[in-house]
Amino acid sequence: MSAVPGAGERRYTKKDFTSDQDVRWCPGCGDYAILAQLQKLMPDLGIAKENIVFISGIGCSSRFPYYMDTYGFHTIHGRAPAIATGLKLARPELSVWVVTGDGDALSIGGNHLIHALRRNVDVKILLFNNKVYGLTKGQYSPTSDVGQRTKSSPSGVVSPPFSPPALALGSSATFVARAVDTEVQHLQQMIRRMAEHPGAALLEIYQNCPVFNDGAFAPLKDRDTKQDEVLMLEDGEKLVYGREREKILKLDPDRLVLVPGRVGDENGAIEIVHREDAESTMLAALLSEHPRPGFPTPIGVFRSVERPVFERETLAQGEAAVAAGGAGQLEELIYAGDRWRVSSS
Amino acid sequence: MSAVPGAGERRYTKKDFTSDQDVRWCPGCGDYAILAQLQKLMPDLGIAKENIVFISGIGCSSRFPYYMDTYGFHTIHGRAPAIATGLKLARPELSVWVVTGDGDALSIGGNHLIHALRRNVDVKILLFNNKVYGLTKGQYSPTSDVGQRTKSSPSGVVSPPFSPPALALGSSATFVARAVDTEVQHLQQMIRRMAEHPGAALLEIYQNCPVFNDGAFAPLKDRDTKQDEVLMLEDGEKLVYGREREKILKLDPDRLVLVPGRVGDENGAIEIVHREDAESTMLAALLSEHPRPGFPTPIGVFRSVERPVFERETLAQGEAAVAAGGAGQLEELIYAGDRWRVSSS
Amino acid sequence: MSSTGPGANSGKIEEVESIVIRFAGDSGDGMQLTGTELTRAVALSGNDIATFPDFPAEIRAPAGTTYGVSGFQLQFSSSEIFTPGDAAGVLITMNPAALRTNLSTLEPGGLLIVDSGAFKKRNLQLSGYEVSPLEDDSLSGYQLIPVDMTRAVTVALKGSGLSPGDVQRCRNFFALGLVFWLYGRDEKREVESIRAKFRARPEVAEANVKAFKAGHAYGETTEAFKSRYHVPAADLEPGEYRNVTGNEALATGLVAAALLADRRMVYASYPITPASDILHYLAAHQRYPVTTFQAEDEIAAVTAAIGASFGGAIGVTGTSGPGFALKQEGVGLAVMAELPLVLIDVQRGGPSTGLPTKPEQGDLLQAIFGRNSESPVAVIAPARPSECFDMAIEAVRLATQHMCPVVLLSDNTLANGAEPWRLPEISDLAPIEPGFRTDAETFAPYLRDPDTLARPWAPPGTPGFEHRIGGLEKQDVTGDVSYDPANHGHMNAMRAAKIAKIADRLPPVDVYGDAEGDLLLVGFGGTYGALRQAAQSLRGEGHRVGHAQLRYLNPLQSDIDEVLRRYRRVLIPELNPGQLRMLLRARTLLDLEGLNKVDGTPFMVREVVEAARRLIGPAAAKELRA
Amino acid sequence: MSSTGPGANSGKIEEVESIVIRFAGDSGDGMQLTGTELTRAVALSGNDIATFPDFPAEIRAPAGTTYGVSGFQLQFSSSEIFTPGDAAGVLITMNPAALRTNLSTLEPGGLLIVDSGAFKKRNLQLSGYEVSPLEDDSLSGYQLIPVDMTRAVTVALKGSGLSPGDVQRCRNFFALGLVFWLYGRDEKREVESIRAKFRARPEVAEANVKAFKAGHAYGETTEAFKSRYHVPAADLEPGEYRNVTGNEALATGLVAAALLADRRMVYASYPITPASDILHYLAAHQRYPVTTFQAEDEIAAVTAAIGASFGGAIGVTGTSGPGFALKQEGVGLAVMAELPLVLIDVQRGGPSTGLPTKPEQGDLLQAIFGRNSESPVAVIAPARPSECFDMAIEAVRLATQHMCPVVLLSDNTLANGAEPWRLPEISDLAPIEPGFRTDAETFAPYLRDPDTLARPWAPPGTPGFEHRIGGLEKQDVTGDVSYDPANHGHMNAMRAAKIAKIADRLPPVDVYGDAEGDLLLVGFGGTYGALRQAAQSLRGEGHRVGHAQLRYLNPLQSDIDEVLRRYRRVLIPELNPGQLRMLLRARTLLDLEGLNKVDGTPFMVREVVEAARRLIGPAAAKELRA
Ligand SMILES: Cc1ncc(C[n+]2csc(CCOP(=O)(O)OP(=O)(O)O)c2C)c(N)n1
Ligand SMILES: Cc1ncc(C[n+]2csc(CCOP(=O)(O)OP(=O)(O)O)c2C)c(N)n1
Ligand code: SF4
Ligand code: SF4
Ligand SMILES: [Mg+2]
Ligand SMILES: [Mg+2]
Repeated sequence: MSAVPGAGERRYTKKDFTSDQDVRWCPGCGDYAILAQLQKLMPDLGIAKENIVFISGIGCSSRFPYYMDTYGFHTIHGRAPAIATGLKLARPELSVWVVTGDGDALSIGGNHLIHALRRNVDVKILLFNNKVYGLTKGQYSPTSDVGQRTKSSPSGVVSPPFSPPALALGSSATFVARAVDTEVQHLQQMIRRMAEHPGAALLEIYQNCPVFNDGAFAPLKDRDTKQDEVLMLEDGEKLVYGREREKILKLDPDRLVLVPGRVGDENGAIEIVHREDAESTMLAALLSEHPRPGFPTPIGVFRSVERPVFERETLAQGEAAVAAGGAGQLEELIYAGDRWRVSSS
Repeated sequence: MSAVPGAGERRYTKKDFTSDQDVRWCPGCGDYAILAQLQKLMPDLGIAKENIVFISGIGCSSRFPYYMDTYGFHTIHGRAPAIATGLKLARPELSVWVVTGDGDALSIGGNHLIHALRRNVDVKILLFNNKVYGLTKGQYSPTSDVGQRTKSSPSGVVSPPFSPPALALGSSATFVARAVDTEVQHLQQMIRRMAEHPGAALLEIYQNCPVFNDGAFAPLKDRDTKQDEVLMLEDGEKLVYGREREKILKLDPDRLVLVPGRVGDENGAIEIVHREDAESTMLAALLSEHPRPGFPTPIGVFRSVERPVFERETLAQGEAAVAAGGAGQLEELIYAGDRWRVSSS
Repeated sequence: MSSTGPGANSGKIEEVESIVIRFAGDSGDGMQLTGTELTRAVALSGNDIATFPDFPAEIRAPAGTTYGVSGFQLQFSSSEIFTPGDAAGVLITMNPAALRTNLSTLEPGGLLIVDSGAFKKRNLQLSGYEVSPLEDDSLSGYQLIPVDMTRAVTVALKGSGLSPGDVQRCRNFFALGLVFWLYGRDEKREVESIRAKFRARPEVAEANVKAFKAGHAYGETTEAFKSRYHVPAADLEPGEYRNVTGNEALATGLVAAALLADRRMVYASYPITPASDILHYLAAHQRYPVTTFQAEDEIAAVTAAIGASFGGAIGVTGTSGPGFALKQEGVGLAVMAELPLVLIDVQRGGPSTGLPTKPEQGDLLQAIFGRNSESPVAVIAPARPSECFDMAIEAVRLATQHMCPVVLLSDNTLANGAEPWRLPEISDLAPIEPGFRTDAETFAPYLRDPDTLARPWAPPGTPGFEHRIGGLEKQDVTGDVSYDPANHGHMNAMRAAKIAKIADRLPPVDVYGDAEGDLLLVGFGGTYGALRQAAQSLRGEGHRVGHAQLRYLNPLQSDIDEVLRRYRRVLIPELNPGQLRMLLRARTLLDLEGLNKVDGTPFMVREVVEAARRLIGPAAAKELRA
Repeated sequence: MSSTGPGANSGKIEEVESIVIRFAGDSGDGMQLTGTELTRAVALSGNDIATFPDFPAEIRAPAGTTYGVSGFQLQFSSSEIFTPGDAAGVLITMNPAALRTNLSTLEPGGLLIVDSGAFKKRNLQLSGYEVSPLEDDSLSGYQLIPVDMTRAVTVALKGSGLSPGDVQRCRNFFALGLVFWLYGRDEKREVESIRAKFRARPEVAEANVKAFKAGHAYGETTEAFKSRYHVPAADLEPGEYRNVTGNEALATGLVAAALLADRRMVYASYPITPASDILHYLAAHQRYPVTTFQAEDEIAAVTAAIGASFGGAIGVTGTSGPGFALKQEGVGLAVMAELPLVLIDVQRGGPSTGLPTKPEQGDLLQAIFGRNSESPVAVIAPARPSECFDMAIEAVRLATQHMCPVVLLSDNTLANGAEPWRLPEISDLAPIEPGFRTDAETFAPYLRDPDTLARPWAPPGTPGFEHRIGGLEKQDVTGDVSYDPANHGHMNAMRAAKIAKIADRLPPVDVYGDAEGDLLLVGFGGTYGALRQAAQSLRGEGHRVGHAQLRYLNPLQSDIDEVLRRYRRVLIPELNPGQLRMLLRARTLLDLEGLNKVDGTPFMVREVVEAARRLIGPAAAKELRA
């Protein structure tokens, strides 16, 4: 953890992170699973409860803070990353989490998201992607698929979706990962990884909305298909997947694309190894593109690199100035510059 | 050109595109050169003048439309891509150009930019990047370099800049290119290329601001250094540069990074060929990362692929509905659904 | 207003003037659908109606909780009515939480139908009842009729193949069937309607039909009800009618305006409750010359609409409170660029995110003043759901003829409230002609029509009209950038005068009731019904009362001052702390009184009547008028 | 007010009370620097001063054009003054365009110094002169003194190694030298100042010093001037002074507030003219507990400030007109969350992008009403540049003690205008104590201080205070989400009352002049000087006149009604069409008059005096008072 004051002697349980508010999501909503994982994981992080803050925008997902017994702020639509940035500038020692939806983060809030990632503000962004607007009752979102029929796209969506990891990488994010609401072990692991990352961390969580977009991620969850549909990214490992781990993605050096194949087969392509801390975003960019037919969907950490943290760098300038010239005082502030005195005449 | 009504018999000269307004930029501003190229090129595009529209936001660069004798709209800060999107939905046949600055496009306007690119709205975006806010007298921008001292960063900028091409690629832009204000031939060629592209096209133009950020691009312009500092991207060509074209970037297949070397030398890396229409953004992503020390800055077309155009797809749905059910009439609109009649009693 | 519960002896059918009925249950219980179906049925049989859907911001809060309760109130009548009723004569609750939160809306002695099967321990706990209210005498002030709907549907749907959960989801149609029996409504037509509604899932359709029939049969066989009731068809103005909500009427009006103007409309919007349904409606009307654009945010929505207007289409954007705040910089641009722009604001409870599904009228001053510097726009407000149609057309007409932004203020009660709409004759709808035309010879971007002060609308595509506009101050006539003080003063005056001059073309203030006298009730928007009904009551008591629901809020109609002066007292009820009142006081310096409520509920007629009585005292022993 | 040009015979030094001098030249001619240097010099020698910088929105429009002209007006005086002067006694123009655009500001018979060397063909053309005005008799109404500064600097800087362009860029210091001679100012101190200013480029420093000295010497040797002038030191209140602009004073006040509150301040802002200088100032004060954040846009700026306040820091955001519009949704959140927020709005000319460098007061109603629904905030406005210091502290005090947003309305004249600031004693600055404190036992997020109605400020980090807040309506005391109507009504009332109660702690309205009588002048913000001086003049004529410049605009001070009633007539001059007037009329129902100007220029004293005279008629033959 990046220097967040610890819990010390205190040992928490899940209950310590469960607020007294009734949870108001629809029955079967994927948000429940994510909430449970957060509440479960928090005690393990060893952060004093009073130093944890959840900030959200507006959307079903953004009701999240009400249910965590930490400090919380359910703000306005799309602005959570900006609010979190201000908070971090004021209180760099806090552990600040942003909870947001695909509409909140990528539609109205797109600008704040890319700037928070670019700046590398030390906030942990949980992006609940259900590929739809839940709270406003089912319009399409910037992650909806082409052709998706919703209340606002009765003939199908025409614009292609954002890939949140791709956009994050284009904003030079330092930590980018993806998880699935129901893969709870992996989800926990991802959340832990982002907590440990010093700097901005974006975790896209595929989240089912049974009311407005049920089954959007079914192939990634279905026992029969998921082994072939999911590529579990592992640092230092080749891009192997499939029920028997018999499938592999390799790099075609001519066309510079990934090509699917079977482990061991020769097809002129190069076996490559995934490195989370790769100097370049090249592979991450490749992986973060939209899953194409015949390709598995990557889940896990796309990228994890270290870079100076915005609020620390900002505050360090002030600290350096104080170290050099002393802390500013009222007297010198006001009695500055050219002055003159008028005596009573 | 994507179906924009042509000029027909009319033959234009530069003068036809020069408005009667005095140009109000500072002496020596890079904007003059860009303006001149646009005015010069326009006659060649063969588009009827009345079908050309320049839309801008706010900034020095955004004064541009006043100087083009076409239709023009100098709007509000950051919103030009959204205004252009509305215009295109109303009038898909127009040739619509957006002129914007690094602050206008990437700071306040970041969200509209990435959405316009994602949607692939057929607008041509000229992003004048001088790495500073000109009109507000010299604050840093989201493309300013780390350490850059400006009025608002007296101790130096702490956050890393956006790479506009990288951000555009992360938004799945279909055409992404870069040019330099003073390289007028190449600049013209890039503008022509974007005009020919059917869909959203982003051209980043490095533009000198002699007042607030003079010489920001000097190494790319200086006769002595530019051959080593610039990598001119050519479709289907290897990544060769240098005074004698003796230098080359190759791909290190292990680390998946580009490495500089000398043509012909063996260093374990693979020679790769730039393809503007590559299926994957991988190489483009690599190239679009920030120039690192020892690496040349790529200039030219990073990516150019075709994809359905937003406004055409949107309007096509309406056309299909009309084709299927006939154009809607007032009568059926109003006299719809369950009705009953009250007779005079 | 005589909403009536059951009377005396079974089998009998009593004739009553009107009924106020309220359904309440979990968000998942389908109360909105039930209410809508009944509304449709009674409207189709010729009653006048007014509805008030009342639901929470959550999609489906956990079952059994009080905050998950969704309600729907309907008044139907054989005479003209204006509101969904102050209090319900009949309340149908599907669980304890619904009873707890809705009981106060039932009038004393009213008919209370409850699904007794839902009064289980967990539900009682969730809603905070220690003992079941069915088992103590806390409900003795009402005619309580417990019906075990839970069991009834289980029995009725045995063998349907539906899951127990899905079976329970049919309870609302059981309740509806019972209500249909109670009020003698056409059972067959409803069965058809259910089948049509669930066309995509025939097994669900059949289950609902069965539940509906079971409910109807229950009414036939039970002895619990002493009477059935008949509300005869209302004596509405002759014509063809359909049932509409304000949002539907508004969207229909927008499409009609595009057809009447013979121009494409671009509706650019970002979803927000309660405005989203306008987007949904328009998106589903692709055969009409309306293109919808779901923008990335409200700023993109308003600016895209401006872009469309610049292109010669009719740019329209719709939103609600907080979204309006975000659009204001864009509205300022349209003011300066003098382009047509229609902005629809469906007001909701605030401040901030506030109470997104509750009614309030807090955006009037935001509409008039909520931008930097003086940037005058026209503001209008429909008063009834069906009137949203006409005012949508009016908004487009004003915007295109005067080259200015027009804000149409709707609100949550109008948007979701339904009433019968007397359909206009197509031939009565006047075409919308663009305002000022010029030719290439005389064209100048900021040359004004001497009459309206509108500048010409010259979209790209016309040779010889090439010109540039923008947000910096413009030189008069030429539209060039100008920092000249005299010009700036002139242009500010022109922008203000252009809006002020709209008043010249407006009809006089429409006053119901007495043209002068003791009291004038003044309001705007969705409070119409309560004010109208209150005025009617007060006149019935012998007071000389007028009622003016202002459709034009900026500019105000020219005769407003004079109208206000014709009454001894003026009362301005608003669902805000007095925004219209402030404007009228500043304008007239008259001591206008306010009745203000900002609690997320609409006015009761009684509240208005009582405030009025307090203000004007008891009716003098005047001649009681017919 | 007696701004005086030259008198009779050479060599003589005339003593005058005050001088109004105006510099005008190209944006690249350094007029702002010249004006600032002279301001500093005369302030340091004890004169009272008031300045008005007047520049275009372009950075450096092409040389010689009229729209590229930049001006700077300064009044300095031996008595107390309040404005930069209605008309200049001395005008110094560096080219024909400057002459053309600024001549109207010179009083008849005034001293007109022109760089005759700049009156070349191209420049004359660019500024629309057919013949040189130096060669016809169009300037005969003034004391024209042509000086070939172009040549003079060329000669003076021969061999300096500077390019011809750079040489010409020293003309402003030549002019300054001449002015120093004319008004007998300390040459040596200025030379030091020039060297300090250009420390980084010594060759430029030396050239400027040479030009300055050459200008001074020119005055010594020429016969053109009939006299020199001396303005004795002003009889200001005793104390230590420095010269400040409003933006500087404001930024200094913010830093002081952070020190006085002993809390970190986060100033989150997006650059915009004319507010950016506050950001620049604060960014350069890194030794103080103020962190600046240049956000990606205004929305991020206001929300980051709210985030900082949530964290226990003092969240401040600064902007100007259009940026304010964008922040309004965020302000609404702060209203609902009841967090301290200071929003500084340096008003500028509008609507839309408008006239970004020109003064206007169009944002008062935007500040009070520009958000969705009722979302009350406090609004205050400094009246003088130096007062921006005190009001910045006041804003922080109100925001933190009442847990609410406070809008501080500055404007372009205050922000860039300079005046002597009598520095406060440090010991006179009261610490800022946070408002309501609770302990973990009794803590509840929306439990209110019975006195102020503020809720407790409980930032993260304190064990036992964990709680959640947000933009949905809150349950009283607990802060839980609540849709309950009674609670919503209550909370709306509380939010309103909390702001209204601020009035209890405000001082009475500060009235200058007569405490009752013929006329009260009421204004706010940067019009102070013109109103004050007008009141003084009118009193001099024998009218009984008071002047109240309101520092508190929402809530208004409690005695305002009574104060207004003490005068026969009330005139409210505003640089908008009557925003304050509307508020006061609606509140008092008094027939208050307005004087309104929206042309991007400040009030002239004369305009106010004339309007007042029209309103109250000639002074009755009353006793003339001292
Ligand atoms: C300024 C503003 N615009 C629009 C809305 C309406 N709104 C609330 S949530 C939401 C989108 C929610 O979608 P998402 O972020 O995907 O969250 P989900 O509900 O799917 O979890 C919208 C449009 C709002 N509250 N505020
Ligand atoms: C809403 C709003 N915020 C801020 C501004 C002030 N502003 C004008 S231009 C600008 C930035 C200009 O920078 P850039 O886009 O890089 O253009 P350049 O002047 O460098 O060409 C800013 C912050 C504004 N006009 N409107
Ligand atoms: S609408 Fe969808 S996302 Fe929202 S709470 Fe219900 S299931 Fe979850
Ligand atoms: S400030 Fe810079 S970008 Fe702006 S006009 Fe001047 S030189 Fe060009
Ligand atoms: Mg979503
Ligand atoms: Mg720039």
